[in-house]
Amino acid sequence: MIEKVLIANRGEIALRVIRTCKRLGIKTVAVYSDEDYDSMHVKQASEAYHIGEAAPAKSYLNQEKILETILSSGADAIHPGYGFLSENSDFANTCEKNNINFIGPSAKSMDLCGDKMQCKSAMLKAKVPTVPGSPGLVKDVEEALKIANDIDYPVMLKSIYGGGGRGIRIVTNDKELREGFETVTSESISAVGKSAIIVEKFLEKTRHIEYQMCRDKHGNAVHIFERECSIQRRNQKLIEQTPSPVVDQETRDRVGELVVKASEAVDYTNLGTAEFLRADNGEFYFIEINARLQVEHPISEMVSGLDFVKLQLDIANGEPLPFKQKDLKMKGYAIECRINAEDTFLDFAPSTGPVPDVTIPAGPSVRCDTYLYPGCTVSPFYDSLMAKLVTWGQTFEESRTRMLAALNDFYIQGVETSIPLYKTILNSDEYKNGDLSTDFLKRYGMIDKLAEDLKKEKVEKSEAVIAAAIVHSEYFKNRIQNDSSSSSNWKYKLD
Amino acid sequence: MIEKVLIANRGEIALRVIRTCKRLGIKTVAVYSDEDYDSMHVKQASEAYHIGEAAPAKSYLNQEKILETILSSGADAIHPGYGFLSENSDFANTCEKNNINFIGPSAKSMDLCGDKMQCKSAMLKAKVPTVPGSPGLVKDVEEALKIANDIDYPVMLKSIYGGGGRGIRIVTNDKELREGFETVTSESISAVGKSAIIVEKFLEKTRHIEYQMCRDKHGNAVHIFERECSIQRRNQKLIEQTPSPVVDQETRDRVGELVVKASEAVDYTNLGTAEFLRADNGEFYFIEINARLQVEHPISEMVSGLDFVKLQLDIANGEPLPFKQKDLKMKGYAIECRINAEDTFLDFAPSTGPVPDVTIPAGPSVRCDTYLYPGCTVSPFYDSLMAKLVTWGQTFEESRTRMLAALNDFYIQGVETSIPLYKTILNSDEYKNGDLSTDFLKRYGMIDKLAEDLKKEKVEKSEAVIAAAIVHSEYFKNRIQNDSSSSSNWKYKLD
Amino acid sequence: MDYKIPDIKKSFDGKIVKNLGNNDYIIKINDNEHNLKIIRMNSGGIEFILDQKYHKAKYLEQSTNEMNIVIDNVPIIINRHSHFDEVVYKHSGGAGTGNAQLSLKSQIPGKVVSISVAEGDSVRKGDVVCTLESMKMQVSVKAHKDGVVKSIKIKETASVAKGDPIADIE
Amino acid sequence: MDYKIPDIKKSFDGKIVKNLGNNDYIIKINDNEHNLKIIRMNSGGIEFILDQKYHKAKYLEQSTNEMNIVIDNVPIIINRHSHFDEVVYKHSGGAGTGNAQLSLKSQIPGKVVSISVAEGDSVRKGDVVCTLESMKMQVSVKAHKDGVVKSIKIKETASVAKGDPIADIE
Repeated sequence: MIEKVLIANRGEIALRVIRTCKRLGIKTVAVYSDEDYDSMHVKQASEAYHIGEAAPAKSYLNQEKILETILSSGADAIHPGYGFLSENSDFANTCEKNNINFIGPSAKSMDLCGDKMQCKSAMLKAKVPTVPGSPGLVKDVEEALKIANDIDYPVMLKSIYGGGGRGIRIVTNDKELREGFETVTSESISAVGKSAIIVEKFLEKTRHIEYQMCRDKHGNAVHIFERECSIQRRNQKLIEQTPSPVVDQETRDRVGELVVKASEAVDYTNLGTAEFLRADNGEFYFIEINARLQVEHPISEMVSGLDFVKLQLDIANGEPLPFKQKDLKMKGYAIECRINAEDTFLDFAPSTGPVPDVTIPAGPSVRCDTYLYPGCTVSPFYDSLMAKLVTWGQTFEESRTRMLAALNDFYIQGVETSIPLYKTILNSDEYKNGDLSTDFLKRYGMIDKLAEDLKKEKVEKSEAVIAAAIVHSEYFKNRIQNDSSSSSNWKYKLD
Repeated sequence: MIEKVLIANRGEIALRVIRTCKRLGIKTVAVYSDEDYDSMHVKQASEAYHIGEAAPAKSYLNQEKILETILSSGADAIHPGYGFLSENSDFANTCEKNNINFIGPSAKSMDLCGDKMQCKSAMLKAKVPTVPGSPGLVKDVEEALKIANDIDYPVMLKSIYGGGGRGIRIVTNDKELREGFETVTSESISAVGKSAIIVEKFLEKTRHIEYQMCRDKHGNAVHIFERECSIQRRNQKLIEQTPSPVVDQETRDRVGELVVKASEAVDYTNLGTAEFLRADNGEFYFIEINARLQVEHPISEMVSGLDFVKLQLDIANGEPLPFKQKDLKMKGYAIECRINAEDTFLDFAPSTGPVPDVTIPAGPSVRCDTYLYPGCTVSPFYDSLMAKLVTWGQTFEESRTRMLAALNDFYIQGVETSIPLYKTILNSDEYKNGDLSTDFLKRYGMIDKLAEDLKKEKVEKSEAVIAAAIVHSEYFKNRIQNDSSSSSNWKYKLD
Repeated sequence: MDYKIPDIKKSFDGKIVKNLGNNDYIIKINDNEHNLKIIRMNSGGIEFILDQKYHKAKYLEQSTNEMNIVIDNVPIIINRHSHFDEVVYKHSGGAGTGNAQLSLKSQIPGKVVSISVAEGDSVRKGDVVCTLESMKMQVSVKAHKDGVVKSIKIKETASVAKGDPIADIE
Repeated sequence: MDYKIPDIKKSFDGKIVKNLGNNDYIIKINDNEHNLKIIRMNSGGIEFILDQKYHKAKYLEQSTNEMNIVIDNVPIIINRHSHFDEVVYKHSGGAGTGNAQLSLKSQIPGKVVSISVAEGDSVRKGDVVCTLESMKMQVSVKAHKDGVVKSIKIKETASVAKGDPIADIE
């Protein structure tokens, strides 16, 4: 039985883990870098150990130091959170060797999930559909042509050494493919000195829909429904919701069965996520497994009523799942907004610095997981996620309006945030109608809409803000012009 | 359709109503007394009107002024909250006459619920069991004897003009009854000049269990499960929970059917509460109807997933209930602690004054409805309820441990609170085992246990607090003794 | 006083018209009068009810010409034409004639942000002697006459009260 | 320094043993040494890590002998034997001999809570001249010699810096 967990992470996810442990009477060990001595996870844990400098490589990624801290603190388990060491199979392996309960899949399973090619072929073997295309690298243009004609154009040629848009070409016929093959090869060689091409069906207006996987050490597996995470920027999720507006019960069950197969195919244990692309025609294609607790897990907690961290601990303790698939019922609707420290108008550039004041939203069916407190600092060393704001409703409309009210209540002074963008999105007809896709922001010009909304807001608030300015100015004028006796008109003393 | 609601109340219940209205796009009108210009409900409402002096009679109970404000603000409906005018049938009547939608039962139904004798006979007619005893006043000792032998001893003799323990006697046989009848009569006469006696079965170790009633204007009625509110002081509820540990599904359905009958018997519309005493042998006896939204409504919201204020608005708008009894499923467990400003060790005497600092608990499945904010004041003019702290869990244990964690996080500076008592109660075996009764505090010596717990807590914290004291003292000594240059040992500047 | 909000074309002429007592005021913005009740105020912000509607504003950094205000969680920058420097200058005696007083005194309480002169410096009437921060605004204090700075009575980061001497100028 | 917590029998002898720099200290409570790292501190409270465990304390009203501290949300009253008044007295020159200085100066920065003498009053060495509040503690400032209060240099509610004159006593 796990009695003391070291949390090899920081920020809101460390707090999330601490909260459940606290409730269960399990001791928690926080670790912190030079940058984090004043962070919330240090304050909330049963114990806190300093592990190094601000740069992640010198602290949160420092495997030896973390292992040393596990051993010296007497922790019997480690929770990796997400990011940092969470999907590092070397580290998982080290923990296994040292008899430390790593709360997550086995190192072996993690390895398999991490190797995209190997994982894909495991899925094909298990008859879990992946994006149509070459099973691996294509050896020449003729093979590429054959595959393209098998899966139908348009297809995407992609050098696995490319990245950032380089070494990728979408082609719509044989002629374009022949040309494209050469271009991609030469682009990739000129950029990184080598080329290895795969062919994949090009899908338009896709949705990102993922499933919560859950499998115990005895091989009992369930899925805990889907999450739609189509609203993204630069391939990073911004807003997630469950249920997906395009997943009905039949689809949920059907794809859910594939998810169970997928978890078996890689011998996955504990909680994980199977990510799918959903084409506009309704087909689901497996993309990859995230071998850890996901940022957006709270929306699944809300509709399932489960505490996922408790579930992780129970599975890590070797307990069999306390439910079967049929026992799991989805209840209501949940939305999560990732509150990032970033400037929407500067191409989502990170915005960091001190936060002198913050107001955290609350209320029925509102949950805000955050490390923010008045006087804290958003560090440039770590990722920009400051808070996960989650709301639940009996209907989608209820969860949406609750989220809007909560976003309005959320105030973070000192850094730019994604809050205004989310208000614009949640108020848009496209969002209300569930017309989602991974290019949602561009497709519907959300950033321009945001600019308009901000202008409208200024106009709405103009009288009030002028009133505030008048009082400030008049009081100040009064302070200069009059002697102290006549300034007693002003009840309030200003320093 | 209701578009603008005046909330004739203050404190957390006004905020509760505002929150749902905001989400639904319904405008809200707050009213406030001299004491409340700085209160949270003023800040959160769309509009706020001053209505008079601090004393309730001069403001929140001032019917003319409130009516005038409804009319001048253009509100089309009024929500009375609880307390104040919420069960005043004159005021409900005035609203009806002025075509203002009073969110609650009709004045006529409210009248009937308010008259305990009339209400009891309506229940008897509808075959809803009430506490066995005389149907009304007994005319002489012979009638009392007959009834006592019908319902079995022990019985309670009660003068309806008594109160505060006077004019009440518990008797266990005919002889005692004859003597008691005389004593009660003379006590009552000597105290208030008249006597009128009723006979009731004396029930020991009773539980207070109530049901949420819900009936629309078309006569569709359901119950939304029970709440157990047995933990009380001076007949006022402190901790409520649902489900009750002694109500199984069969009992829930059976008593629930009686509740539907009860709501029909008094032609009740909107949400209300039917209160029962549950005898130790499992029998339920109707006591009274609370013709309003109840303080403890959030626990029922949590297990039903419903928003009761929205439901109230929909019913007031004349909409038929969107569900039938069979659609309502109870999910999980919820507990509410009423966070009062009171000193447990001074017989729960109110504790009022400024609150310079407050920390509101939050987290998954934690809800805190409160008017507190740092810098607010707990007024001596109004009731002592500062916050309703509510937690949900998939199991009772989950809701209990979440509540304990939330109570630990709750900090209110400046006034005494009931928080420490609740920690003691929730940690007790008696509470964990569901061994509840209206005399719970006395029966299990909870106040003595609290005193012990506080002492233990002090011992646990002693090293930490001494450390804090040392730093304070040493810094101060340093400040006196050394010149400014050597005090640079101290990085932190103290004013 | 005139105010401008960037992105909004019209400008706002605003002033307090009447003090009704009990923290109630009538203010005028352009042609419309409004009731304003101050609930709470300090240099960091204000809470008020404007025509039956509560608002909360935070005053972030302010200069004499630009105000940075967060109103109901919405950040807005306002430009204003205040002439505060001149008013301070006038009241410190600078605008008067034949004023022979030795001490340049502070007309406002505030914190010394910077000192622009050293003892022994020659200054001309109107030269900036120091900058004070008060109510999150920075205001220049200017010499009230020509002369030599005989002594400086303030220190950077120190607080000065209204009427406190800033420097002796002979 | 000695500390007592009502309801707890044993008393606590506590002191800072060593300053390790970087806000790390070793303190000793009775016979045990502890590591203490100060995260944040001001007159209202302190956040610190004591032997790997974070704590947050608020300093509420303090007098020289009684401290009212909320530690991790738990309010605790502590009695201490501090002798701060005497230390202040000594450092203001009161305990010295033949000190002929005119000014009674403040040995601590603080806010003037009350003034116990008027100009023209005769005072004896050791008489309380005023009470200052500093770090939420009230400390008496006592006359450093016999004499007549010639002038009082402070006002109630005003702040004084360390070394500021409080009164001239001749």
